[in-house]
Amino acid sequence: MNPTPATSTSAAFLATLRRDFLIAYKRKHDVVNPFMFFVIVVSLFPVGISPDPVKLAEIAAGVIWIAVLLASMLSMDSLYRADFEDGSLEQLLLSPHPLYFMVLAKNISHWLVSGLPVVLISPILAYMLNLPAAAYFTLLLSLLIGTPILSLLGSIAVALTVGLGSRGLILAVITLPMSVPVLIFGTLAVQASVNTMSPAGYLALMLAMLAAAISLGPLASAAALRISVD
Amino acid sequence: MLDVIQFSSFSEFLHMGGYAFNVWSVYGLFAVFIMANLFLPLRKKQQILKEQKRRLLFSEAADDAQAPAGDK
Amino acid sequence: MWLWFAKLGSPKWFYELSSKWLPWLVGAMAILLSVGVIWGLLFLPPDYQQGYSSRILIVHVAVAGTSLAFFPLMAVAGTITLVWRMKLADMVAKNAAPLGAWFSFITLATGSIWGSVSWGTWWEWTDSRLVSMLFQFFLLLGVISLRSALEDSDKAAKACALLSIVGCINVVIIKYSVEWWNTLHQPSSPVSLSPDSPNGPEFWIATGIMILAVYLFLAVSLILATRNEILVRERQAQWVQDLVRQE
Amino acid sequence: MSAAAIESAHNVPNADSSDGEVLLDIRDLFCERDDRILFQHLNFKLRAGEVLQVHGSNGSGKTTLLRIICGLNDSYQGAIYWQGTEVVEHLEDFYSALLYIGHRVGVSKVLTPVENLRWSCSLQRQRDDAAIYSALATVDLRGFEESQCFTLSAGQQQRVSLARLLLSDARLWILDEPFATLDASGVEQLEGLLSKHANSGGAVLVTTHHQLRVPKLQRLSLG
Repeated sequence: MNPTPATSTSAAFLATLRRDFLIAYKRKHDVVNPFMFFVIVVSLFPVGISPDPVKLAEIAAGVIWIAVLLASMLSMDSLYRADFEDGSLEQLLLSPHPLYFMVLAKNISHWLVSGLPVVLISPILAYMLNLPAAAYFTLLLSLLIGTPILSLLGSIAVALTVGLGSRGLILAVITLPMSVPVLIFGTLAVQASVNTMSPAGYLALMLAMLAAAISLGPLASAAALRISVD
Repeated sequence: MLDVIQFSSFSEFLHMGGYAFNVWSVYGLFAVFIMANLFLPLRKKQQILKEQKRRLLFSEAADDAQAPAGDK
Repeated sequence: MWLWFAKLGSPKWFYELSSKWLPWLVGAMAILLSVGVIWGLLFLPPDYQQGYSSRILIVHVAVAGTSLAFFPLMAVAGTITLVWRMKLADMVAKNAAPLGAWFSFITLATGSIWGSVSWGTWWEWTDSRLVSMLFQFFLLLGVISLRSALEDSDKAAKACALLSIVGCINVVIIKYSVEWWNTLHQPSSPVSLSPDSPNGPEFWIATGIMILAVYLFLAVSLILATRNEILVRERQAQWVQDLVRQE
Repeated sequence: MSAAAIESAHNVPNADSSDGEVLLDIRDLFCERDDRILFQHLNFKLRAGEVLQVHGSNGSGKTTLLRIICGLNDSYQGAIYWQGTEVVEHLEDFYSALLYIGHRVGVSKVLTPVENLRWSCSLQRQRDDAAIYSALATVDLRGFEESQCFTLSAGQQQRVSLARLLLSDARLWILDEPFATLDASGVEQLEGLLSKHANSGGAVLVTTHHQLRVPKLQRLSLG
């Protein structure tokens, strides 16, 4: 009965990724609800503020970014909850592989199913809000870089609160202030494009933040999960 | 400069060169802030000690009541 | 070194040491505070631009400067909690969060009272310092609400420790990004919006004394709150019971 | 209470069955929760071929002990050794050899038994689908392989987790109340699994109120 070598970490990483896709596929409402939330919130702004295209164009970037922020925060709730309740999270913590990669796999699959659709639909909503066409590409790019940062940050907060019964508001209080830098650079990049300036500097800064978030975020989430599953 | 009081009368002092409301509200807020954060912990300490003393007295009384019964 | 560290971690040792130190700290704080306040209110010459409203700044700058110490303090305490599992560090961190929220709130309040004179408005989004202080305030509220939501005190200690470390990194990033954001949204008017357009050496000496006084106040009130926490958490310990009997 | 814990620690017969290799060695474990000492000076050894049943009343810290050994709970003092080296220093080796089933059995309700087992195998040792299907057949879940787990009963979900025992080659099994939701045939089957695992050189740490019928059973009582 020699302990045979465990599966490679990359195999475990891929298996976790595949498992989370499968769960997302079977629990479609977890994926669809944040997406619908995003679309609905954005379409409330013209009604609440003004249908005037000039005014809308001015606030378009900010409105889309804030709606993305809220949708991302709401979708995070499903990241660890079911796994915590059925004990799969314990199994993940007890796997012989570095927890960093397991958490990263969960974050990636979660972003792909809940963050990416929001990013992809954003140009249509940008059109509805009369954002100047020159800024579409930058908007898409800034969301593409920014939403994974939001997911990685949110993951820490969700991991810290996973054992709590009701945590919708506490999650907001923890995550929203932390998202401020992403919001600032995301909207600045889009505004720069609107004003026909180069957004490259802001996007580069966001890429730097993404690099930091990818390397540190899962570590913090892993530590938080070890604290919460006690 | 340092040894010169800037005001010739008390009412001028209160007036603060026209910024009375702002200056006095800031210093008032500051005073309340400091007093509150010094006296509230002290009051809480008294409450904690009072509560724990009560607990101790009652648990000791209970021990004393039980002790003779246990000896018999 | 390690013996000293282990000793420092003992609540009893801290309680006894702080009993000895407190009178000195309180005395120094009282002297510095009175010097600062009396100087500020009576002797400080009016600023040529701002008049006597510059006296607000002595208090505002001192409280604001001290508020910045809270996240680093909590992050250090959090690291000690997570790595060495020292109970005392968590007792300090637990009380630092609400105190920090108070400091941030007073900074915002005094800042906006000063702003009502200097800017003609109570709130100004173009002042990056106040805006990042607002977000620091929110982050501290997050730590406080996480602490109150978690019932298990051991789990709450570790979770808040981690959140404080993440929050400390975040506060720095927020500070710089808000500053950046601000330089791009600066209005065209050339009025200086910086709250410390200086007014000569007396102003800075008075401010320095005040900063020292407020730091001492932070130490005193944190020590007082931590001592209460020790009395509650160590109530089963013999020395606490002896102390309670003596009272 | 503390005295009882010391005494019970000596109850574990370590000297008489010294033939097996010492797999798990617990030294001077201390755990306190909410100002209450759950256990202190707890020492025991678990050798290859042994099944150790932990008993104690509710709240005596059985689950806590198991979770401490697994590394899920770190509020303890003392040392845990796996095959002679301290667990915290070689966590990866220990986790390669550990299979834990807790109160929450680790079976996702939206996935099917096969999908669940594929994932849990991928974390430790890859098994092909044939092995997974045959393991599910062994635990009497034939026909349920492709149904989502929320359509299964609690006992059947427990059986899915038992199939992990069949598929894993972990040397140490730590099982927290594995008999709770099983029916008579399930209990018998699990007892068979435990005996077989012990006979082939493995070790089992189990909490249950059930009277275990396995050879070389050791007992440890808490509280």
